[in-house]
Amino acid sequence: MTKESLAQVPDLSVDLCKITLKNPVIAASGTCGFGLELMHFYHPSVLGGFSTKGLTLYPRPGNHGIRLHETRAGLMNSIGLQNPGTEVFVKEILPKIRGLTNCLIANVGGSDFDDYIEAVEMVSAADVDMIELNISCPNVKCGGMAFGIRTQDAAAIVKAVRPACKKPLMVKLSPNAHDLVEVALAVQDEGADCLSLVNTFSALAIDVYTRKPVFNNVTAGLSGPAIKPIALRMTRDVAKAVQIPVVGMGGIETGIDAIEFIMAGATAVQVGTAGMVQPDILPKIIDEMAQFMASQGISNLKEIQGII
Amino acid sequence: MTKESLAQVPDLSVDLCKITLKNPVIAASGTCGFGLELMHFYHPSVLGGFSTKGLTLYPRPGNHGIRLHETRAGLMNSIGLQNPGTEVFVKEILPKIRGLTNCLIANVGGSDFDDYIEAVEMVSAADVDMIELNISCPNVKCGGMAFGIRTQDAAAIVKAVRPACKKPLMVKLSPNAHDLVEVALAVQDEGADCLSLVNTFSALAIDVYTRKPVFNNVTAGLSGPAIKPIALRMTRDVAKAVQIPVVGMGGIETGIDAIEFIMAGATAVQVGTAGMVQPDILPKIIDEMAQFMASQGISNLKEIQGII
Amino acid sequence: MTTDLYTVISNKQVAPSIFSMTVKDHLNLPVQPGQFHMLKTLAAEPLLPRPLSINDVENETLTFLYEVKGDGTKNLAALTTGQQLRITGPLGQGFNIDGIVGNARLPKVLLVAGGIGIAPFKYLARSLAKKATVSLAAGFRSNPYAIDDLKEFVDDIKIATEDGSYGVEGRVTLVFNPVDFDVVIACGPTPMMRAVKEMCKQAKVKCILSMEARMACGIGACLGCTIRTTKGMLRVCADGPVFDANEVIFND
Amino acid sequence: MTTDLYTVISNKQVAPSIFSMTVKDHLNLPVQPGQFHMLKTLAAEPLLPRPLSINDVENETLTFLYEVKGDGTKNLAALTTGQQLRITGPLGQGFNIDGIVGNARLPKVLLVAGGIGIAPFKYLARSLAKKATVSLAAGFRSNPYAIDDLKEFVDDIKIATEDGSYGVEGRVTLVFNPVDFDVVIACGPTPMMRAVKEMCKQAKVKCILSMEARMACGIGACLGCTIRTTKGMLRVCADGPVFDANEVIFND
Ligand SMILES: Cc1cc2nc3c(=O)[nH]c(=O)nc-3n(C[C@H](O)[C@H](O)[C@H](O)COP(=O)(O)OP(=O)(O)OC[C@H]3O[C@@H](n4cnc5c(N)ncnc54)[C@H](O)[C@@H]3O)c2cc1C
Ligand SMILES: Cc1cc2nc3c(=O)[nH]c(=O)nc-3n(C[C@H](O)[C@H](O)[C@H](O)COP(=O)(O)OP(=O)(O)OC[C@H]3O[C@@H](n4cnc5c(N)ncnc54)[C@H](O)[C@@H]3O)c2cc1C
Ligand SMILES: Cc1cc2nc3c(=O)[nH]c(=O)nc-3n(C[C@H](O)[C@H](O)[C@H](O)COP(=O)(O)O)c2cc1C
Ligand SMILES: Cc1cc2nc3c(=O)[nH]c(=O)nc-3n(C[C@H](O)[C@H](O)[C@H](O)COP(=O)(O)O)c2cc1C
Ligand code: FES
Ligand code: FES
Repeated sequence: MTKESLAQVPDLSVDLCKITLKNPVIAASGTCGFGLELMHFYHPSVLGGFSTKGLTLYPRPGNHGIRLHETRAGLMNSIGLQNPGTEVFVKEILPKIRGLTNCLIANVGGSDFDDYIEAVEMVSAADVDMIELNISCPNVKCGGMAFGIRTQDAAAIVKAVRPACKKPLMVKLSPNAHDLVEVALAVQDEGADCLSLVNTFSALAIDVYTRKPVFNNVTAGLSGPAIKPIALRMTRDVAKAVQIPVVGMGGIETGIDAIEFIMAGATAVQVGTAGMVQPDILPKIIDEMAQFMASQGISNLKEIQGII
Repeated sequence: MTKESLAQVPDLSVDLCKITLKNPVIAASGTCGFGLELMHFYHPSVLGGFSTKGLTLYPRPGNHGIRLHETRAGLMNSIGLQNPGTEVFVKEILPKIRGLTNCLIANVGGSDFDDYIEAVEMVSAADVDMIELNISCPNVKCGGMAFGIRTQDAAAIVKAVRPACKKPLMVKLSPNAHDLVEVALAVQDEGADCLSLVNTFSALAIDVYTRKPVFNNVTAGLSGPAIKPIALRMTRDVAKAVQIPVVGMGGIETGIDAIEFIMAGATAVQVGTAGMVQPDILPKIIDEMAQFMASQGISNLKEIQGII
Repeated sequence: MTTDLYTVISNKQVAPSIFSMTVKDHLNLPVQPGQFHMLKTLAAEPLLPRPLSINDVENETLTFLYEVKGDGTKNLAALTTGQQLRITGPLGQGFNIDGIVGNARLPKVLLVAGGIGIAPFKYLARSLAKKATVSLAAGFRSNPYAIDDLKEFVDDIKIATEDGSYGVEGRVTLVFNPVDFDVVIACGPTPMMRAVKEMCKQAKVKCILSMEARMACGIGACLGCTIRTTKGMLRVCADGPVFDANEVIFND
Repeated sequence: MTTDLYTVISNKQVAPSIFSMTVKDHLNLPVQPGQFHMLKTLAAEPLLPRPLSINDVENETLTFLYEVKGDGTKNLAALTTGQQLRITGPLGQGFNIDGIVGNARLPKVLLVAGGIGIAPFKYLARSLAKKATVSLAAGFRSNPYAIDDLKEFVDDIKIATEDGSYGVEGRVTLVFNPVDFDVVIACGPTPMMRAVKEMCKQAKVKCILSMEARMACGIGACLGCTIRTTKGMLRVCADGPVFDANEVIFND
């Protein structure tokens, strides 16, 4: 490659809370395990980073009954934060996955203040790059999304967790929040370093033949292409309102979708459901973003970030 | 048909604010004009009823630029309440369509209290069967959805309009409400006779090549199958909370979808987008509901209404 | 106007990304030139049907000429003989043949096509034949298509290509002068329509445009396909797609 | 394990709503009997790929035997020779042939199939042939299918149909006694699996089950396909689909 053409290779790197991601595409929590399964298809280091399955202080078996249900262009899930707990994560899993990425995001959930604080303390003291505080999981009975609905609850949990968090703190917002922008501002004020959104939408599916909800928990979380237009609107609403970086997600399937989120103000994006539909889609999304940038003469994503 | 088999024909009729609908399928506002276009495909009297395009006191030209945009399993629209105004409706349109249905619902929108009151007064004094108060249109600058977001605003507009409304008052809720159940309860307290939900979700689409939003208004309203799981969840949330009847909608395409809304607590349903995808779908939905009921030994929808 | 499943008789590529699909017209409804149908394959996505003009009506068949642009037309192009699709129509206000011909004996009519805008002109030319002297001015980006189809019904053909590969190099507006005609009828991309309207206005020649807009219902119910006109926001699907150029306001 | 586009060699109906599809195995990855692949046509809907067991592997082809149930399998059934689809695999833990055969000389293995549960048994029987004496007990609602395929590899076949149209009338559990075998391997609907597990437990015969669950990722990443086991919630896609019956807890 000549110097000239090298100069024209678009720069996909972005800075997120002082970490330089080689590109803005992060595998979303809960859809890529702990990163190891990705290795069958590509090395996770080609990604901007990945976010682990939601961790809780104590191991959780997750929910019983049906956990997945397909809808038009969407996926409903009710996994219920099945995970081995933070201790097993730190001692047994982290050493195996530490080398896979330079932006290893530990997604942490909880059901009460003490659990959240202790879990964040333990995980953030370990060799992870960032904590993603999940205050938006609609699939656990006590806690999770409960904290993400009302502004004062969201503020309180972030305030409680912040001193315990030794790494940059990303707070994952719920699209089910009463006033999403207000939550975002409050969470920013309590010391979040960046925000991610959206988690799944609270949704319902009914089996009309058994006359019962499909899921034992009645409701479950909706993700996938169906929600993209709403998630994109929410990403813009929040990015316009806050001063900290925003990581957008919800239904991203293509490089063009990802560019839309960047134009709506996101610094980076996460991809969940689409990576399960086609396991090598994330590297393809990165390629498509690069192609789009090259074709449109965009050398750095900053040129278009928040342009809408 | 013998007496026995007649007796087994499922009864699809439902009572909505003392009006008996021959079946619970209503054509949704804004997607069936004033009912006349339906006549090319079936006579509107086969439906439970239909709701007119949103009417405002003064004629409105609607929005400029692109008004429609397709998303995965969804449709975004930004019509902007183009309509001839309540006076033309009452004098010129109503006489032509009065005979088409025994449940003619006039959908009324507005941008301030006085407009709303005057429009409701004029239309409800005419020969319509019900008023559907649209406090949830995301596509008009001042008003519309603004009233449907915060509980106190929703309560205030219903309180103001109630005395002016001479017919049963159906209030159409916004899925963008901060606290939907709270809005529903407040609206019930202010005298709504029934509720309909959901209107469209505020959503965003970006044309990455022009680096502009697809719609002049930036955001637009998302409808169609994509939103069904969320709309169904919201319908259940509201139906569980209120004492008045609920008319559910959002993405209904089949008789089974409609049955899901009934099981979630709706008394009747509205169908919008699907009727535009296939203009004779509403009668098919009614047939499918009847078939389902027959196959499951359900003789009256009351047996399954709110069973979830 | 009806909605039903139709069976594909043939569906073949006639030029790069241009297809011609003929379906069995089992209902045999009367169709005016300039009317259109909404077409949707049985696939769930894309959600909405796609509007296509009537290219020709003959022997209990309907023919559509279409360019593959996105997923909707891609799905149409994948249909094979014997497969079914949903068609709703005929829709809209087509060309008013009597109005075009008027009282004149053999008035001179020019059809101006931009690219796939040529689609409605075969059936229109067939309908005008013997009632008018019909000329065609057609512009293409590169290789022309669907021209041979029209030869039978058209007295004179002028072609422009943007890359000069055929006919005159440049825009279609280079190859005609409105003053030579009694009526000019145009169908094509917006910039072309705007230019043709302007030329005809200057020349004081009657001009008729077949307009496009994104559609949902296609039957006039949703107000999604409106354009600005001197009579207010009118629906392309129900008030059009054919409009008097004087009515259409382009500065949107 | 990889994900790629594969080309259909043949796709034909072999019984009412049962299809057999063979694709070119251009990657030629090693596949164990009992493993499965995730298949998705190029259509946008349904969103998720569908898991299908390996029915057979031969001459650089992969064969799937499947029942059309909903939209996913309907789309698969519509594929024609030469068309492409996305296949991810091979996935999961298949049958451990060495473990099944053990140290015994020609151990007696029974395969119990319920309906389309017969799919993985052709490749399994082929792999067991000469290492074990293989019997098949297959239950169907009505007409049996895919039996002839297996004759070459199986020493004894017993069939039950619920409507009595063929073989013994009733459930497949009527046509075998676990004590006659060293190992029983079952694949079919949950009630059958539960019954087979119970029979084997009473008879103190080793029992292996190939389980089903709804899947999203198919690779062990989403925890969507778990079942209850004595070792906790395990993933059918990655920890299974083959499980020791003693591990599986059915009372869900
Ligand atoms: C009355 C009428 C008659 C038509 N007749 C024909 C015909 O005979 N032959 C033919 O090939 N085409 C015709 N068209 C255009 C045709 O409907 C569109 O090309 C088609 O809908 C594109 O669908 P798609 O899914 O392939 O592409 P999409 O993916 O929907 O769109 C491809 C690109 O075109 C844009 N686009 C889509 N629809 C429209 C629209 N209606 N107006 C402007 N831009 C749009 C999209 O934004 C996108 O950039 C007609 C349109 C109308 C309104
Ligand atoms: C490891 C594994 C191997 C399989 N191998 C084969 C095979 O070789 N041949 C074959 O025909 N089938 C096989 N199946 C089953 C097959 O995956 C499903 O029949 C298929 O996914 C149905 O998809 P659909 O879109 O046609 O139906 P859908 O519309 O998705 O479903 C039809 C009905 O089946 C139910 N359903 C869907 N998926 C499942 C599931 N995984 N478990 C239980 N109920 C479900 C739905 O709720 C619905 O009632 C296998 C499944 C697994 C998990
Ligand atoms: C199966 C599944 C499991 C998920 N688990 C988690 C989780 O543990 N923690 C979390 O914060 N989000 C979780 N999510 C939400 C995703 O990270 C993401 O926010 C959501 O799916 C929207 O993005 P998408 O449309 O690209 O999937 C999960 C989503 C799915 C589909
Ligand atoms: C093109 C279009 C126009 C609409 N106009 C109105 C309107 O004027 N008033 C109103 O209350 N709702 C309006 N709606 C919302 C629908 O009535 C309905 O609430 C929504 O589309 C969800 O239902 P669906 O998914 O079945 O379409 C409109 C929807 C569409 C798609
Ligand atoms: S497309 Fe609905 S009014 Fe024209
Ligand atoms: S399907 Fe995702 S873990 Fe099994």
